[in-house]
Amino acid sequence: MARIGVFICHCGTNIAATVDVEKVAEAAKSMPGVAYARDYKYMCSEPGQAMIKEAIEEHNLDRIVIGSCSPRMHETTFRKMLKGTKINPYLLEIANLREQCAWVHTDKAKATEKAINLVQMAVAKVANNKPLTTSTIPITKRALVIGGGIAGIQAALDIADAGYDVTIVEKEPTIGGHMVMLDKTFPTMDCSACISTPKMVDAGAHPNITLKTSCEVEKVDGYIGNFEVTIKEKAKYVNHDLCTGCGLCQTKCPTKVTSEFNQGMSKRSAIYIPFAQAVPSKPVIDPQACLKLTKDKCGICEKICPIGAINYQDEVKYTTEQYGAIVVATGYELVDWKQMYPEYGGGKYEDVITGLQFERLVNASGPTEGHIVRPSDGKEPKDVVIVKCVGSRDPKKGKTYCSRACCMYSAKHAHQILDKIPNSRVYIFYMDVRTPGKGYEEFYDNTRKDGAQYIRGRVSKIYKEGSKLIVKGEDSLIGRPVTVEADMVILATAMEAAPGVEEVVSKLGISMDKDRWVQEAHPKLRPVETQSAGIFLCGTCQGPKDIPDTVSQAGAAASKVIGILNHDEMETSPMISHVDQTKCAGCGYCVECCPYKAISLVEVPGRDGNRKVTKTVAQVNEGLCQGCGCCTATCRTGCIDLRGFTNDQILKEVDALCL
Amino acid sequence: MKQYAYYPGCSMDSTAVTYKKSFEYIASKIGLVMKEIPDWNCCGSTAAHTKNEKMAYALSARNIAIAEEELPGLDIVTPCASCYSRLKYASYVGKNDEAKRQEIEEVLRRSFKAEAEVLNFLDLFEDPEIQEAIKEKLHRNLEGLNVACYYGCLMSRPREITGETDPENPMKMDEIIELTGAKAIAWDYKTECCGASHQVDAPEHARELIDRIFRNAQANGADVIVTACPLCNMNLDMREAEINKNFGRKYNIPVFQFTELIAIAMGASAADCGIHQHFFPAFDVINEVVKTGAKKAAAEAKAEAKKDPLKDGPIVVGKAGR
Amino acid sequence: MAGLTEAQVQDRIREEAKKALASGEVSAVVGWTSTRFEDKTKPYFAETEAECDLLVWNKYCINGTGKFALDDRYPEKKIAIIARGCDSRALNRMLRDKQLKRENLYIIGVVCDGKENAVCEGCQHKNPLTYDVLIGEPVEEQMNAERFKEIEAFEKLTPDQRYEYWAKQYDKCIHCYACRNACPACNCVECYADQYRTGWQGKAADREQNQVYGLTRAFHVGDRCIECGECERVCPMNLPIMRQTKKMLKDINDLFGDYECGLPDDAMPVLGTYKLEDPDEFM
Amino acid sequence: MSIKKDDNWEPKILAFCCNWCTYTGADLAGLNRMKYPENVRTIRVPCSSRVNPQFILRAFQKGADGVLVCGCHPGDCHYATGNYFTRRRFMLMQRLLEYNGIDPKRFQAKWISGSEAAKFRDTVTEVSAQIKALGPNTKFVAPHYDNALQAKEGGAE
Amino acid sequence: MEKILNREEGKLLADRIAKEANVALDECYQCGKCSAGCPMANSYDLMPRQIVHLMHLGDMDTVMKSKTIWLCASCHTCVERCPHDIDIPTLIEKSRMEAQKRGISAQRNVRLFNDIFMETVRGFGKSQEVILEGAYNVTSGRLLQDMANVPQMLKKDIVRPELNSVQDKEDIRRIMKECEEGGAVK
Repeated sequence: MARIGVFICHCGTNIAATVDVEKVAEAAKSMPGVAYARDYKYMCSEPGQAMIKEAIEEHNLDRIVIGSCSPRMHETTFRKMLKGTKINPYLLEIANLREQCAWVHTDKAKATEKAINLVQMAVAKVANNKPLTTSTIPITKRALVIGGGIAGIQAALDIADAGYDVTIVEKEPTIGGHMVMLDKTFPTMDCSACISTPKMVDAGAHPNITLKTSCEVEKVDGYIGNFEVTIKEKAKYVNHDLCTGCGLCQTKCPTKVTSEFNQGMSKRSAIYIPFAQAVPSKPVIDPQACLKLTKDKCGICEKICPIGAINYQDEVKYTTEQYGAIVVATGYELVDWKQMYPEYGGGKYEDVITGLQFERLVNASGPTEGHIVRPSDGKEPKDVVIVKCVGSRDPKKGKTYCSRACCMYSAKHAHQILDKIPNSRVYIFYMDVRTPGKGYEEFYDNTRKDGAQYIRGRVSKIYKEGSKLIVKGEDSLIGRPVTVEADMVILATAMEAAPGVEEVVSKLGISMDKDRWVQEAHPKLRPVETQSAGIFLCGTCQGPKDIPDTVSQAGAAASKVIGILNHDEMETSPMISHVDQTKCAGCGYCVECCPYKAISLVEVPGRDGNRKVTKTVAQVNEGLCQGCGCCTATCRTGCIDLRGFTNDQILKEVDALCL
Repeated sequence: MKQYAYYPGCSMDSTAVTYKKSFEYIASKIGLVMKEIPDWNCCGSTAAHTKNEKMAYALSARNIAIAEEELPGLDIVTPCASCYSRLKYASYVGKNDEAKRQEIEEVLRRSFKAEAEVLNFLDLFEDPEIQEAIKEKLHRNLEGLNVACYYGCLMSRPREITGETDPENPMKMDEIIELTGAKAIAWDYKTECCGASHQVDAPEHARELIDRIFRNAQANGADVIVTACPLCNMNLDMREAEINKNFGRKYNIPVFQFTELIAIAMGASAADCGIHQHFFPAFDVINEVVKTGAKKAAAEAKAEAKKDPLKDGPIVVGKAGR
Repeated sequence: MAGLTEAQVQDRIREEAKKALASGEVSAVVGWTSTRFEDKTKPYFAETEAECDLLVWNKYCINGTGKFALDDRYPEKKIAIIARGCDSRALNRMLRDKQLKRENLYIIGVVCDGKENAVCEGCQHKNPLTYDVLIGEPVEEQMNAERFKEIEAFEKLTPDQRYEYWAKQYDKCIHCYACRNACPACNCVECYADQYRTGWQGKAADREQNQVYGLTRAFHVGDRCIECGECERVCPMNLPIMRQTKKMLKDINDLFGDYECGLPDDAMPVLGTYKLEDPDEFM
Repeated sequence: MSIKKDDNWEPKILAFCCNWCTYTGADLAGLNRMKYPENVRTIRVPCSSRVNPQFILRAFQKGADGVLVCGCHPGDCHYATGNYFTRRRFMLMQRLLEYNGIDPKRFQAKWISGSEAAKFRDTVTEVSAQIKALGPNTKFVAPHYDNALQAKEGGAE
Repeated sequence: MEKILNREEGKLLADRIAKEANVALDECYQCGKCSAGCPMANSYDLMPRQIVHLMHLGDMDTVMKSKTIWLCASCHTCVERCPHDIDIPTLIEKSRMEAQKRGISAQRNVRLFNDIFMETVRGFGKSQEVILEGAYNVTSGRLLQDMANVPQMLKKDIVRPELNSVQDKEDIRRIMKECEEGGAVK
C-alpha cells in the first residue's frame, strides 16, 4: 500500500477564502493510500517546503499530493524540492485548487466539495505514478547549416565565431545565394556585392567553417545534440584540392549555355565558375552541357589544365557526419510567372523581365555591364512599366501572401532607371505601397520625387504592337482604364520557398505551412525554432523577407545553436512514450502519427512457441519524443504508453472523478 | 465516321452564307453526315439571359432535350459561338444542379437528361477521323498566308463552362488552320471580345472593339482573320470598311470562316464557299496564295514527273467563279 | 460465373493448389472442404497433393480464408490462400497492418459470384484484388447504392429507441470474442480486452461491459473494416455487429470522402492520418 | 426512460484539457476571477490527441453525465499536428455514441486556446446547463453506480 | 415610376444577388484588374470594380441606374483574370434583371433590342435578323443604322426574304410564358 501525503495550501486567503481547506485535508485522510494530510498557509514558501520534507521523513511517505495553485505554476518548484528527499520528483501530483477551483467559484460548500474531489483524483493518480528519471544525452559540438545564401553565411559565421565547427551545405557550386546577384540594396543604395562578398570570403576562410558546395543533405537521423547527417556531394569533375582556380579551362571551353547567375541573359561555358567572386573560386563541369560527358567529344579542359585537376570520371560521393544542431536556410526562388500569367505574354516577349533579371541588367558586373537596355534589341528603354504583385496577393493564379520586398525593390528599380536613363519615364502599377522598415517610406517618397508615376491598379494585359509593349491597367483612383505604351516591363514576381524544400523538410522531420514555407515553432515567441528540438531556421525559407530581417534572423538562429552547443550534455524529459514490446504487433500506426518521427519499427528477437523468431515492433527514440501522447490513443493494444500520463493513471483519475 | 446531332442556329440559315457553304462542301467531300435536331429553336442568345434566367436555360435546353430524345447518344455540334455558349450553359446547369435540371424539365414538359455533350465546330474538327479525312483530300497548300485565328469570348470563357484550359491563348483553331499549310500567327487579341452583342444597340461604344482587333492583327502581320462563329464573322467582315472610313484606318484584312480556308485547301472554288459573298473584298488575297501555291506545286510536280514519268500530271486549280 | 462452371472452378482450384504444394515453397493451401451436411463446408488446410482433392468450391464456401494466414505469424514457408474478393481484401488489410509479409503468401484468387451468405448481396468486389494466380474471368464490379441503407434507417430512430435496441442486443452477448477472432482487422498480438490489469474492460458479461466492448471494438476496427461480415457470421448470439462498424464507415464516407478498405493501394486508415482541410465541428 | 429530476442534482462533467492551450485558458479564467459551475472537473493531458476514446466510454460507464475534450485550435497544436487526429477521432466518436443512443450534448469537443479564458468559461457553463437539462446519464452506466444513482435520485423509473 | 431602394434594402438585395452568383463580395480588394481588361470599360460610367464595391456597400440604387450593367458584353475576361475569381458578369447580369424588374434602364436601346429579339423568338421560335434590325431601327429611331449594308446583303444573296420558324411555335410560346410567370430559377 502506498503511503501518500496530502498537503493543502491556503495560498494566503486565495484558496482558503472559498475552500474550507481544513475540511479538505480532513477528507483526504480517509482516501485510499493516504497516510498523512494537513493544510498550511503557503506550501511553496520555504517553511512550507521544509514542513513537507519533515512530514515525508516523519510519516515515511512515498509519494505526495499538493493541493495548491495550478501545476503550471509550481510543479517544477515542488519537483525540485523532492530532489532533496527520498521521494522521486515524479511521484508528485498537484490538485489545482486555486485557478480552477477557489478563484472561479463563490459557493464555499460546493467549492469545498469540488476541491475534495480534485484531491481525490490526484491521490488516485499519484498512487499509480512510477518513479521516473531524467536521462542526459551528450552533445556533439558541431553545427550544420543548410543553404549558403546570406542567411546561412551569417548564421555560420556567428556560430563559428563562438568557437564551434560549422558545415555549410550548398547545392550550387558557390555560396552567396540571391543577395550576390543584386545590384544595390534599398534603402541605403550600397552595393550588394560589396557588402556580401566579404562575408563569403570570411566564410570560405574561417578556420571553423567547412564549405560543402555542390552538396545536398541526403539523410538525417538522430535528434538534438546527436544528428547524424549524410551529405551527398554531386560530381564536380574538377578536383578542387588540386585546382588553383586559374580559370583557363573556362576561357577555352567551346560549349556555351545560358547563365543561371545572370538569369538567362548571358552565356557561360560548360566548365564554369558561376561568377568572378564565387567562393570557392573553382570551376565545376555542368554534366548536361559538357561535350565530353554527353557525347565523349572535346576534352579540351583536361588537355589544357596545367595541373591535371579535371576528372571526367568523378562520381557522386556520400559522407556521414555528426552534428549537435541544424540551421535550415534554404532560401527562396521567384515563382514561374510564365505559367501563371498568359495575359502578360506568358514569357513570349523578351522585354518583359523579372525584378531579378533587372538586377543583373543594372549591375556593373552583369551581362550589359550595367547599361539598362532591352534584351530584345539592345536599345535603351525610355518608358518602363513596373508591375507589382505578380504572383503575390493573387489567390487564383499565384500566392495569397505579400512577398514583402517587392514594394521596396520596385521603388529602387524606378529610382535607378530615372537616374541612369535621361528623360526616361517609369510607371509603377501597384495595389498598395507597403514600406514598413527603417528609412523605407523616405525612400519611396524620394522615388516619387524622382518622377516615378505610381498608378493604383493591377495590370490586366501586356501585349506587343510593333516595338512597343502595350500595358493595360486601370487607374483606380480616377476610375478609368489606362494604357501605357512601354519599351520594357519589369514584373515584381512573388517569392516562394526554394524548390526542393519539400525534401529537406521531410528528411529533417519538420513541417511546412500551406504556402510551402518552413513552419516555425511559434510565429511570435519561437520564430527561429522548428517543431523539432535542435533544428532552427532563418531567412526566406521561413517566409518572404528582405536582407536586414534575414540577417537578424540568422543571428538569432545562431545564438540558439550556440546555446545548445555550449552544453556538454542535456537533460531529456522522462515524460515520454515507451513501448511494451511483448504486446506490440508492429502495425506501425504510431510511427505514422508521430509528429517528431520519434517512433520507428525495429526488429527484435522473440519467441513463437519454442521457436526463435524475429519480431517487428515499435521503438521510441527518447531524444526525439516530446511527450504529446498522440501515439497512445492510436494504439489499439495500448502497448505504447506515455510516462507521467499513463492509461492507468488517467483511467484512475476518471474513476476517482466519478465517485 | 462518327455521327453528330447538328444544331445550326438561326444565323447559319440566314446571314452565315459562307460558313454554311464551305462547311457543306467539306462535309460532302469527307462524307460527314450531320443529323439536324428536329424542329430546333433559337437558343435565346444574349437577350434571353439578360431578361430571364430560367427562360435562357429552357430555350437552350429544349434543343438538347429533343436531341437526346430523337438522336440518342449523339454529341450535339453547333457552328455558332453564341449558341455553343448558351447550350453549354444549359447542359452545365443540367449536369451540376439537380434542382434546376428538374425545374427546366418541368417547364419543357420533356425529359432533359443533360447527358449529351455540346461541342463547337473547333471541337468537331479536332475529331481525328475528320482531320485524317481532310488531310487525305487536301489539294492546295495555302503556304505563305498569315492567319490570325480569332476565337472571341464565348468559345473560351468562362473556362468552367467551355473547358478551355488556356482562355488567354487557345490553340485549337490554330492547329486546324495549319492543316492547310497557312501559318497561324501569334497575336494578342484571339479572345478579346468583338462586341457583337452591342454593335446594334450601342454602336457608339462597341465599334472601337472591332478596330482594336484589326489593329492588333495588322501589327502582328496578319493577311486574314479567321473566325469560327457567324456573329463574330459578320461583325468583323461587315464593319471593316466602316471602321476604315470612320476611324481613318487602312486595314486590308479580309475575314474568313475557318471552314472557308479548309474548303479552299481541299480544292473548293470561290463560288463553292461564297468568297464573293463577303462584305469586305476577300478574293484577291486568297487568289494570290492559291496561285503561288499552284505554281509551286506545278513546279514540284514537274520535277517529280521528270523523276517518274508515270506520275499524274499537275493538279489543275479550279477556276474561281464570280 | 463468367466462363467457368462451378465444377470447372473447383478443378482449377485443386490444380492450382497441387501446383503450389508441388513447388515446395508452400506449406499448406487454405480453402474449403465438404462436411457431412450438404449445405455446409468448412475451412480446410490441404497439406499434401492428395488432400488438395478434398478442396471444394460451391455456394456454401462462406468462411473467410484470409484470417487463417495469421495463424502462423512467423511462417517458415509460404501459405497459400484461396481468396475470393473479400478474402483478398482481408489479406490486404493484414498486409497494410504489417501483420503479414506478402512474400509469405501465395494467393490463389477466385472470382466469386456470391455465396449463401447475406453479406454477399451488397458485395462490391467480386474479383479478387490481390492474387498470384486468378481463376475465372473477372466480372464487372457493381457499386452497392444501398451500402448504408440499413444504417440510415437506423439513424432515424429516436436516441432512446436506439439505446434500447443496442441494450437488448448487448444483453445477449456472451463475451466469447468470436467476432474478434474472425475479424481480419482484429490482428493485435494481445487484445485490449484481455488486459485485465490495465482494466480497460471488465470481465463480466453484463450489459454495460458488453456495450463498452462493442463500442470499443467498433472504434478499433471501424476505419479499417473491410465489410466481410465475418464478425456477424460467427456470432453465436446473432448480434448485428456490422451495424456498428458500418456506421463508422458511413460517417467516414460522409466526412472524409469516399472510403473503402482492403484495396491493394490501401491508404492509411482514416484515424491514422489527417488532412488540414478536414471538416471541423469543434470551433 | 424517464428520470425524476432532483433540483439539487449536480451533474458530473469531466473535461480533458490539453496542457498548452485549454488548461492554460482555464487557469487564465481563474486568474481573471471568472465564474463557472462547480460541476466541471478537468483532467490535464499533454495534448488532446492523448485522449483515448476509450476514456470517454470509461467515464460514462463510471457515471459521468457529460464529457468534454478540449485542445488547441487546429494549426496551433503545441505538438504541431496532434489536434488534427483529435478532430477525426472525436467527430467519429461523437457520431458513434449518438448512434448508440447517447445525446451528442453529453460528449462534446471544443478548441479553446490559452488566451480564450472567456471561451472556456462560456463553454463549460453552456455544457453544464445542457447536461443539467438532460438530467443524469443512465446509459452505459455500470450497475453499482446505477444503484448509487437511484439512491441519489430517490429512485428512477 | 422608378422605385428607389433605400440603403438597407439595397444591402439585402446586393447580398442576395451575391449569394445567387456565388460571390463573396468582401473578397474583392479593388485591384482593378477587371476594369483594366474590360473591352467595354471606356464606355462605362462605373468600373466593374466599382460595381462590386457599391454592392458591398449596399448601394444597389447606383448600380441599377448605371449604364455599365447594360453595356457589359458578358465576355468573362474580368472573371478569368480576377485574383479572387469574383464572377462579375453574373453580378451584373442579375443586377440588370433587378433593374429591369424595377423599370430602370440607363441604356434604353440595349433593353429595346433585347425585347425585340425575344419577341421575334416568341413569334417564330427562331431569331429573324431582318425583322430584328428593321424593327429595332424603327423603334429606336436610328433608321439608317447599318442600312448601308442592306443593298449589298440583298445583292450578294446574304439575306433572303423568307422567314425561318419552328413548327411547334406554341411550345416555344408556352415555355416563354411559363418562365416569365415563374420568375427566375430558384
